[in-house]
Amino acid sequence: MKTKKIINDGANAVDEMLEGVLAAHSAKVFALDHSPRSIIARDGPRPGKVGMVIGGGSGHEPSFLGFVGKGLADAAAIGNVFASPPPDPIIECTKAVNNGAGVLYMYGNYAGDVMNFDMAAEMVAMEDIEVRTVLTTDDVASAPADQRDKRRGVAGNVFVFKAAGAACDKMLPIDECERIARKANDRTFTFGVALSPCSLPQTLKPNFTLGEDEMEVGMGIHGEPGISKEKLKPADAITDELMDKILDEMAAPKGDRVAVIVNSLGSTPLMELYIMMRQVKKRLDQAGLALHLSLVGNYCTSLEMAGASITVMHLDAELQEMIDHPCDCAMFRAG
Amino acid sequence: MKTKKIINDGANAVDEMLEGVLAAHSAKVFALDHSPRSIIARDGPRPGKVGMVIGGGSGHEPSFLGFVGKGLADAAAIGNVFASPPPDPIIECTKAVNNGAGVLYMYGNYAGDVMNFDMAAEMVAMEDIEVRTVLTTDDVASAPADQRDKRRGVAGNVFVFKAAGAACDKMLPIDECERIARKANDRTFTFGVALSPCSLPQTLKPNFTLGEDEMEVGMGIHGEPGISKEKLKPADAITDELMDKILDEMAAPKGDRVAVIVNSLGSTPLMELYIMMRQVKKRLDQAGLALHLSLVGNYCTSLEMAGASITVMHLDAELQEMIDHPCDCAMFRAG
Amino acid sequence: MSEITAANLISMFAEIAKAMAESKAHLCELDGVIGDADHGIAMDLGFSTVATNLAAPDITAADPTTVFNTAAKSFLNAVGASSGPLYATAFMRAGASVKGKTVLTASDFADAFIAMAKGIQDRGKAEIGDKTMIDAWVPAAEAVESAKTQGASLAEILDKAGKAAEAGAEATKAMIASKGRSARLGERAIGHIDPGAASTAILIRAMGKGLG
Amino acid sequence: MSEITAANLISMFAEIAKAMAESKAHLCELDGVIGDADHGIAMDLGFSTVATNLAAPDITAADPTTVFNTAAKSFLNAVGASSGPLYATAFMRAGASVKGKTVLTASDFADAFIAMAKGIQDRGKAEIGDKTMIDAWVPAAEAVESAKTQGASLAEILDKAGKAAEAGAEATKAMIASKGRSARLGERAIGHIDPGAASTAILIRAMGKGLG
Ligand SMILES: Nc1ncnc2c1ncn2[C@@H]1O[C@H](COP(=O)(O)OP(=O)(O)O)[C@@H](O)[C@H]1O
Ligand SMILES: Nc1ncnc2c1ncn2[C@@H]1O[C@H](COP(=O)(O)OP(=O)(O)O)[C@@H](O)[C@H]1O
Ligand SMILES: [Mg+2]
Ligand SMILES: [Mg+2]
Ligand SMILES: [Mg+2]
Ligand SMILES: [Mg+2]
Repeated sequence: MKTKKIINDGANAVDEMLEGVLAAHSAKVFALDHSPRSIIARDGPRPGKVGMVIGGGSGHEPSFLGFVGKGLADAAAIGNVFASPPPDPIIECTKAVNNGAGVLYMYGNYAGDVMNFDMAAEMVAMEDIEVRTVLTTDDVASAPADQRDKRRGVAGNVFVFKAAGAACDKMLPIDECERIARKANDRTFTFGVALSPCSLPQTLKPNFTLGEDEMEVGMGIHGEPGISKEKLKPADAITDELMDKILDEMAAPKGDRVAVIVNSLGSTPLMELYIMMRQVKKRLDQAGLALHLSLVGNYCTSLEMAGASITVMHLDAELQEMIDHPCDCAMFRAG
Repeated sequence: MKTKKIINDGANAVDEMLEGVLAAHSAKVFALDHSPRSIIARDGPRPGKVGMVIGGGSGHEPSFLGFVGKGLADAAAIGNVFASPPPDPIIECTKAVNNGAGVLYMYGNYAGDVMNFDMAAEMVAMEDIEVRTVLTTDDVASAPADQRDKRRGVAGNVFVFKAAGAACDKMLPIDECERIARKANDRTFTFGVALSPCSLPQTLKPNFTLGEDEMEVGMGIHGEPGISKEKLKPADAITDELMDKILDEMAAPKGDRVAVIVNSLGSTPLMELYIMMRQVKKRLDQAGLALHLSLVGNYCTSLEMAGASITVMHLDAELQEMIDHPCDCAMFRAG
Repeated sequence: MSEITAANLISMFAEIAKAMAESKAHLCELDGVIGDADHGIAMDLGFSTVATNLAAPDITAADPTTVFNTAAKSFLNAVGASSGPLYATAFMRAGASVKGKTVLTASDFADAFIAMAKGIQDRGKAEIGDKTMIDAWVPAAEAVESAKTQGASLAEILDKAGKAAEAGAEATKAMIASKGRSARLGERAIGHIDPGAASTAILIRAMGKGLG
Repeated sequence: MSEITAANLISMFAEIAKAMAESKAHLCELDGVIGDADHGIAMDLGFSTVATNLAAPDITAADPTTVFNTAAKSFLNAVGASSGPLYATAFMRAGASVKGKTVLTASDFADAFIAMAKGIQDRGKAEIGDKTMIDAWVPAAEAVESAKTQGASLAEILDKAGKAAEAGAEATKAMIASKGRSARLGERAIGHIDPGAASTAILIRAMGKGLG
């Protein structure tokens, strides 16, 4: 049985999606003529500003291209579904947003992305563009706490990118932008569960299987298996399991402030996310943490996968300022 | 087989969702102490302003409660899943937003909503609150064009509410607010398809069945059957079928401007919506119509139903001004 | 039962609640075909709330009108939807028709029943043949009327009403809807029983049982 | 085949493209278990693009290095992902190793093959036992090396390479991954073949067929 999707030829899904994005959001973003998978902010890159290039595979919308715009990323390099972009569009993004102050690469920590972005960085270095790379590693499910650099980047991207994008928008020098980006990543924690699979547009076949009453704890945003399969539990119990781990790792002192994302992996609707949000708030209250800001909805998806993740960012005064900084992107406005 | 959902007891889903919404968006909205299903904008109701009350069943999030806020609705009355709210929360909303300039009721044209809102209107009339009611009837699938008043209100709500909310926010008198609301509705057309069903949280059973390769054209946002079952077609063909009908009814002269919503019914991801958007733009170009604004995403959903709808609003100078007017709601910011 | 007290009415609503709980899945299924699949949920939730509110200790001393009014308000606020205002209006009218009485005769109850059907018609403005619960309520009310005229017992009256409602519900199968959610379905509604008509028949049967 | 021309290499890539098209679903399935289910799509898309670009009329006059470099760039830009940089590096290294030659001997090709394996190791920094395509490439390169030393024919060399790669791929079943997407899986990866190792074996077999 094939998954039903509103697509034409699955092989063209990414390029056709991009055409639609450009049609809908031409006021905010454009694609480079000579590199149609390089999406650039109309308002953002400017003299003296550190350029910020994000990117990754498609299928995670609004990540990554939806976060291109004033106050956030200057450009996104777009890959095939669940596949890192090759170096070329990354290089073209880099050149398009380089204004002499250096360029920050930010993306999730996946082998493919690392290889492709590193190749791009090597090549633009030959043209004397200074590139700094900050990988996001917010997924607590993907490696033990003492191997943080092995972890994947998932929905926490949104906060980490947002903080870094604000630093760039405030015209801070590249050292500062990099420092803030790293701090944002260090203080951001995500954990999620998947309830049902998604299908790639080219195959229309579910990319994994789960029993009728099972959920996958720690599922990756490409359907990579997680930590364990468990019996589906009530929303409060799921939220507790995720928050236990996050709060434990975050170890935030009472009175501190946090920002939260309750993120749908694709098909889990707002009703369920807000039911989780209710329990997130209870847990924060119990931990004596103040909820500064919440995003609830589709932020980092896996096509139509069912499930959700919780992200908590442990704020300090600086990160709070960055998170509150306005941004105006194709698919995301804040501040 | 039961649908997997992240919920606790399905019977509490709506109230728990509301708690989560209030936790996440306490800066924007609050619930009345004595009527927890009456959600009120913190910034909105003010002396001399026409109050605007929207409402309907739950399960359509971000409709309706997500559209409460400065510049849009002043209050939403919340019903059970797919069920109109009873008169009580509507009455309480009305009293909370009444500032002596009258109150506008706006909601989709469904038998249940009409009966409940009418009962509420009768009761507040006894307290000398002037109520005007404008039903949304944008769903072209739900009755022939010459029986417009029999049509349902679906995703076009967003534009119609937005226009009316802007009129109220501009402190126009109730006659003007009503006139603009009616004009907005008259010029808004929605048509959609469903690819797979949703399940009510209380039953966890799919609320209709569709064959493996079928889609339901004109499906209602509660899973009410539509015009016809058809074989699933490519995205461009689906979009053409929807746009043919919309453009035909709209009969807009070349050079006019339109606003568009490509709306997910729940689980259809952004990739598919933007693929549709691409073809919408082509059709508008062919018709000589300028795309003034596009919303692509989850605006009026049916829990986790798969499918999408296209809404086109035929702008004139006045409606364009209303659509561009800023609003700042719990789940929607624009302008 | 020759005289109906408030307590009997409370038992009647408890019986209705039981019947709706049992029919919940079935009514949702019927509604799934031509509506939004929630009618069983609405009826179950509505009548279980009615039964709970009528089990409150301060109700026991109430008169029939108070029981009907409490039922009306409870049902309305728990349910909303289409069924909320329809049933709420029915029970309010029943309450009004027996106003001032502490016990009801079979004939009083028949009048209350007829007032209920009238209330639903007034609220929903549906006609016979529109494929709504009216197609069960109207023949049932007619059966009640003629049985009353013939001086039938309460049990006989309600049995005839139940039969008429069941036949009416069955007859909706052949109809095209023109009110409610299924009004947009056209010919596709043919062959399917209207869920509200089906719940009406169940309700009337449970009335008979509860007052039996 | 004792001498390999650019045209032969072009046929070889066509053969690889054919094999990957046939194995697309199988490779996606393998990747679905421990990765993100797209490896077959990447390999099919990558090599079909390579084959298309190598079928362009202006390529026919090219030397082996140009063929390898064109393959590298085409594959990389079509695919991205993990496999893009890995295979692109492999083909670039192969191109570099035969630089200046217009026809290749079996020994030249063996050197190119060994350079490919080395390139993938350099790019991905994976070790034997990490449960990646390296577990197929390294034993295959060793087999090529020893066959070459023994003066084996091209057909023999590639047959030994294919056998070694197949055995290497099979051996990944027993491994815990420590590179790539499945590195997070721990013990749950045991029992499943690494998709990249599987595609490596298919690729090497197709090389043999294409140059046979
Ligand atoms: N105007 C009306 N008059 C009488 N009955 C109606 C009317 N509209 C709807 N109904 C009845 O209501 C039933 C549906 O009730 P329910 O499913 O609880 O509400 P909703 O349609 O709001 O989901 C229909 O089957 C029909 O019998
Ligand atoms: N660092 C690495 N070194 C060698 N091979 C690797 C490395 N990382 C991943 N691979 C190989 O890539 C394969 C997956 O490729 P593919 O599915 O195309 O890319 P992605 O993992 O980006 O989806 C793995 O099965 C593994 O053999
Ligand atoms: Mg991939
Ligand atoms: Mg309903
Ligand atoms: Mg219903
Ligand atoms: Mg893969």
